[in-house]
Amino acid sequence: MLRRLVHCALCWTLSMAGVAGLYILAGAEFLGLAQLIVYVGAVAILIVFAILLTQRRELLSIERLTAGSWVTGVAVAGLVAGCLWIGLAYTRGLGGAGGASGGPALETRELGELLMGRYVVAFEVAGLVLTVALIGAVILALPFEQPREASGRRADRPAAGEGWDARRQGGQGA
Amino acid sequence: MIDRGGSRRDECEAGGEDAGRLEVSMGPQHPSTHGVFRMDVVLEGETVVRLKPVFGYLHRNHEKIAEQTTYLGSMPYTDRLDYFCSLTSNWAYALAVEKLAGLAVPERAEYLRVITAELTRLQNHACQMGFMLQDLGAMGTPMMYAFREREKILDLFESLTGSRMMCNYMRFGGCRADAPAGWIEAARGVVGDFPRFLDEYEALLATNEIVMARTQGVGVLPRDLAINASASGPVLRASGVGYDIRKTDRYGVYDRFDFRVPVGDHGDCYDRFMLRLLEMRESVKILEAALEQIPAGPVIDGKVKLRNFKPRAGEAYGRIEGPKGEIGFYLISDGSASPYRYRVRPPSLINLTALEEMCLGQKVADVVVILGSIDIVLGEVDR
Amino acid sequence: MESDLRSELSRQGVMIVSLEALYNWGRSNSLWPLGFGLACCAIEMMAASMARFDLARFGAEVFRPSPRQADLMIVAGTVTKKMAPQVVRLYNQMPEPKYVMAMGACAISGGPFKQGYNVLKGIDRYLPVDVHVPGCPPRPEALIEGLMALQRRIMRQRLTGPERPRHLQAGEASELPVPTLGARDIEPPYHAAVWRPPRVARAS
Amino acid sequence: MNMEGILALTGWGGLRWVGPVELFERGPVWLRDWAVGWLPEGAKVWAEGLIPAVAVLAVFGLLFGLATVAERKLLGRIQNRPGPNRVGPYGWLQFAADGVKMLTKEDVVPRSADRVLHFLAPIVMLAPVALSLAVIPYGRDLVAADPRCGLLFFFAVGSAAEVAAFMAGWSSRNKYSLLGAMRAIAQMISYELPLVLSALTVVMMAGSLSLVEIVEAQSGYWWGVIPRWHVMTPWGLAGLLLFMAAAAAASNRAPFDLPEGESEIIGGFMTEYSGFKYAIFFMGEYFGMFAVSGLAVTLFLGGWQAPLAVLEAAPSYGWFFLKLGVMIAWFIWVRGTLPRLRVDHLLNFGWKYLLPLGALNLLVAMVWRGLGGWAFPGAGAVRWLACLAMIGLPAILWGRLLMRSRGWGPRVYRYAS
Repeated sequence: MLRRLVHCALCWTLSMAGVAGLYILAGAEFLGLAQLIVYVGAVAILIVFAILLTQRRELLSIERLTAGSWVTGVAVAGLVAGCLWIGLAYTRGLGGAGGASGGPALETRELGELLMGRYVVAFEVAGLVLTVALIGAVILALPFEQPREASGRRADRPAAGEGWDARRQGGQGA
Repeated sequence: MIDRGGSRRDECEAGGEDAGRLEVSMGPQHPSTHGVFRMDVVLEGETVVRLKPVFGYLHRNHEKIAEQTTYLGSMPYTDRLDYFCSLTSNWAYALAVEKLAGLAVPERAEYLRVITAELTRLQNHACQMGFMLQDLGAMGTPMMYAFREREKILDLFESLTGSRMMCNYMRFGGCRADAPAGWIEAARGVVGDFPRFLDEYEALLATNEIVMARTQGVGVLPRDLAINASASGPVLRASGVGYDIRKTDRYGVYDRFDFRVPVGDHGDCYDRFMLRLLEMRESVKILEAALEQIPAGPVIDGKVKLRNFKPRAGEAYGRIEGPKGEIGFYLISDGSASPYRYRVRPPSLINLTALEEMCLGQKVADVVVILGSIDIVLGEVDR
Repeated sequence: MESDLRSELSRQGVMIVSLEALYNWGRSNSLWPLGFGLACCAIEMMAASMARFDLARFGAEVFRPSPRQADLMIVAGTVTKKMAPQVVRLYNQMPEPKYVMAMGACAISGGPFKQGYNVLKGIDRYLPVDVHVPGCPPRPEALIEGLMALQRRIMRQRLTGPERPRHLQAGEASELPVPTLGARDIEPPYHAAVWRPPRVARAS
Repeated sequence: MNMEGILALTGWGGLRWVGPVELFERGPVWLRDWAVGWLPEGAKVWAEGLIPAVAVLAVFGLLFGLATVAERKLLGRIQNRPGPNRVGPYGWLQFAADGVKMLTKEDVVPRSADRVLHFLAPIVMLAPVALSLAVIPYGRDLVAADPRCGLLFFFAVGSAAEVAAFMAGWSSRNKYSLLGAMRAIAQMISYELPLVLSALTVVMMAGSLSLVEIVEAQSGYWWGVIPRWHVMTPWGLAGLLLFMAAAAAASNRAPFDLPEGESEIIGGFMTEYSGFKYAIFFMGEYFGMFAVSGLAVTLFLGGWQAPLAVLEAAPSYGWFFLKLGVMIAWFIWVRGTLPRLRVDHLLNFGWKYLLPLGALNLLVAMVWRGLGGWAFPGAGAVRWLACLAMIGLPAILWGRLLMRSRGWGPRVYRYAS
C-alpha cells in the first residue's frame, strides 16, 4: 500500500485527471479542461507543497494498514461501488450514453451566458469569498516586521532559529 | 526525535532536524565557486541563514616549498599563486626580495613592470566581470567577450615572456628580458583598442535592468567592516575607502602617471562591478602614458648574481596593488640561499573573510554573485 | 566486416555503417565535459572553450555542471589530498561510458608541486586516465589536440574482443573505491586496479 | 513550371491534374487520406488519429534536433565563435551524434531515489507537451485535432508539467533538485496567469476558443497590404510581448531559467538525470518552447497566413514554420544576451508587472473594439495611437516606478582625492 503522503497526493492528481477525462468523454469539454487546470495544475501542487512544508515528520508517512482498517476500507469501497451501481442501473433507461455525439453538454458560450446571467449573484458571491480568502492568505503569509538592519549584520541578527520560531508561533496564533 | 520506524528516506524527506531548513554544501565541485571552494550553506526557503566557508582544497604548500628552495626558485611558484595575474605576483615578490637585498631597478624595467602589471589588471578585471556575469546566468556571452580581449593581452605576454599565463618574468633587480622589436607598438595597439571593449561592455551591462536588480543592494560590505576585515583592492574601494597602494606607496614609477582612484558609496556587488570597469579606464590611461614615456636602457641590473643569491640576514615586506587587492610577500632571511620564513598576504583570502557577513539574509542565487564580485582565485586563497 | 568488402561496396555506392561505427561516432563526437576546474589549468580549459579556440566545433562545449550528464572528466589542475576523494566520487557519479583526461603537469604527476605534502602525485593513481595532456598549463591548442586524440581513440575501439572498452567488460567494477584521509596520509596511496608503481630495472 | 500541373493522388486514391500550388498546399492532407483509404473500415478511425500524431511527432522531433544545433550555432555567432561545425555538413548532424550518445549512455538512478517517480517524471514531462502540439493549426486544414476549446486544452495539458517538475525534483532525493523543483513550480504557477490573460485578449476579440477559428479570424488585409494579424493592433502587439515574456518563463528559458540555473543549483530538478531520461527532459523543454512559440504564432502572428496576398502561393504550413523559426531564434537570442533573474524578482515581475499589464491589455482591447465605429478621416490612426498610448505609457511608467521603488538605477561614481 502507499505509505507515503506524496505518493497519495500524486495518485489523487491522477484520479482527478481521470475525472477530467470522464467529463470530456461525456461531452463537457470546457468543464473537463477546467477541471484539469484547476485540480491538476493548481490544487495538486498546493497539496504537494503543503506536504513538503509540513513540519511534523510523523505526518509524512502513513502507518501500514492493519487488518481492521483493511476490512473498513474494503467495506467502504464496496458501499460506494454499490451506490454507483444502483445509480447507473437507474440512468440506463435514459437511452444510451450521453456521449460526445449528441451530448447535452453546454457550449462554452452558453455556459458563460448562464454564469453571467441567471446565476450571476451566486457567481459573484463565490468570487468575493475567494477574494477574501486570497487576501487573508496574503496577510497570513506576510513576514512579520523586523528591524531593517537585521539582514546585514551578524551581531544584530536574531540568534539562529529565533526568527523562524517566532514566525511559526505567530502564524499558528493568527 | 521519536523513531516511528520510518526509513532513512523519510528522514531525508523531513530535512533532518528542522524541515524548514535546508543544509546545502555548495562545492568543492560547483560551477560557481571559482575552483575548489566549498560553502556549507543553511537555507530557509532560499534565504541564507548561515554560511561556512571551507578552504584548503587547493592547498599546494606554496610557502613551505618556498622555504626549501632558492629565492629565484620561488619565482615560478608565485606565477601559480593567482593564476590570472602572474605578473603582479612576480612583481610583489621581486619587490620584497629587492627590499631585502637592497637592489635598485633600472628605469626601463620599472616601466615594463608597470606596463605588464596594468595589462594584467585589464585582463583580470575583464575576466572577473565575465565570471560574475556568468554567475548571474548570462550564458557565457560576457565571458566570451572578456576572454576575447584577454587573448589579445595574453599574446602580448607570450611574445614578451614566452608564456601565456605563467610568465615568470620579473627578476631581482629588473626583468628577465627586454621587449622584442615591435612589442611596444603592438601593446599600444591593444591598449588603444581596449576602450572600445569597455564602452561595449558598459553599454550592454552597466544599465541592464536585470544586472542592476541582481547586484544593487546585494552583498553590502559596510565601510567599517571592510576596514576591520582588512579588505583591499576594489572590494575595499567599493565600500567607500579611497585606498590604493599605487597612490599611498608610490612604488615603481607610479608617481609619474596621472590617474584617479574611483570609489563606491554603497559597497554592494554593483559598486564592485562598476569600480573594476572604471579602474580599467584609469589603467588604460596609465598604459598609454607608460608606453609613450618608456625610456631606452637595460632591463636588469647586471651586477646582481641571481644564481647564488644570498641576501643578508633581515626581513622585508614588499607589497603592490594587485588587481585583486594588496598582494604582499613577507620574507625573513637568515643569510642562506633560501628564505627562513616566507609568507604571502593573499588579497583573495583576506577579502573573502567577510563573505558570511555579506551573504546572510540574501538568496542562494546571490551567494554565487557575491562570491563572484569578490573575485577570488583559489590558488591564492589556499596557497 | 571485411575492409575490402566494405570499400568495394562503397565504390558501388552502398554505405555500410556498422552499429559499432555508429556507436563510436556518436560518443566520440559528443564528449560533454564535466564543468570542473581545479586550478590554473582550468583557466586554460575555459580559454579553450572561448571564442578563439572554441571547443564547440567538436561538439564539446556543453560543460555540464552535473556529473550525471557529463562524459568527459578533464582533471584540470593540481589534485590535493583533500580534493582527491571528491574527484574519485565525481568520477563514480558519472554514467558510463566515461573518459578521463589528465590536463597539466599537476594532474599527471604532481608537477611543480610534487614535493608538497598535500599534493597528489598524479590522478592516474586513482582514475583510469585515457589521455594525458602535458604542460604547465597546457595551451588550449594542446587541450584540443588531447580531445581529438581521445576522439580518434574512441573511433578505433572495437566493441567486442579483448580490446573492448572498459565499460563493456563484464568483470570491471562500475565504481572505484573512494580514498579517505587516513591518520597520516591519504589511504590507500593508489588503487591497484588502475595503477601500479613503476618497476625500476636495476643492473644487478 | 508546367501550368497544366502534375498528376496527383487526391482524396481516396483518385487521380487528377493539379497545379503545383495546390499540390504543395493540399499534399499532406491527400497523403493522409490516401493512406487511410487503404485501411479496413474499423481501423480508419484509429489511423485518422494516429497518422497526424506520428507526423507531428516526427516533424517536431526533427525540429528538436535541428533546433539544438541551431541554438548552439547561433549562440556561437553571438559569442564570436563558429559553434559546432565538424559533425556532418557544417555541423548540422551534431544532434545525431548527441542522440546516439544519449541513447547509449548508462542510466543512473541514485540509490536513495524514489525509483517509480524518478522513472515517470520525464514521461509526465514530455507527454502533455506533445499533446499540446496537437491543437495548433500548422496550415490550412492541417491540424491534428480541433476541439471546441483548443486554447483551453493547450493550457490544461500544459499544467501537468508542474507535476512532472515536482516529481523529478522530489524523487531524485537531491537538495539541488528539490530547490529546482520548488522554483519550477512557483514559476510555472505564477506565469500561467499572465500567459492565459494575454491569450484571453485574443479569445475575446476573435470570439472563439478554437485555434483554427482564431487563425481564420486573422485572414485578410487592411488596404490589401497589411495583414489583419492581431500583432498589427496595439493590443495584439502588447499581447505578443506579454505573451512571449510569460512564455519564456513558462518554458523555463533564459532569462527565466531558474529551475535549472546552472550557476546556482547545478541542474535544478534534472541534476540527477542521465542518459536518455535527461534527453527526454531536454526534449520536453524544447517541445514546450515549440508549443508556446506555435501558440504565439497562432494567436498573434496570423498562424499559417501569408504576410502578403501575392505570397499566398507558398504552402501555408511553410509560413507557419517560418514564423515558428523566427520565434525560436528570438528565444535563442534572448538566451545569449540576458542574465538570469532571481527568484523573488521573477515572482515580482510576474505578479506586479505582467499581470496588471495583461489585465490592462484586456481593457485596451475593449476600447479598441469600442472605437471601431469612428468614421472621420484619420480615425484609424487616432484609434491606433490612442490604444497604443493606453498600454504603452503605463507599461513604461509602471516599470520605471517599480525600478525606482527598489532604488535600482544607474549610478555616478566619485574619485578619491
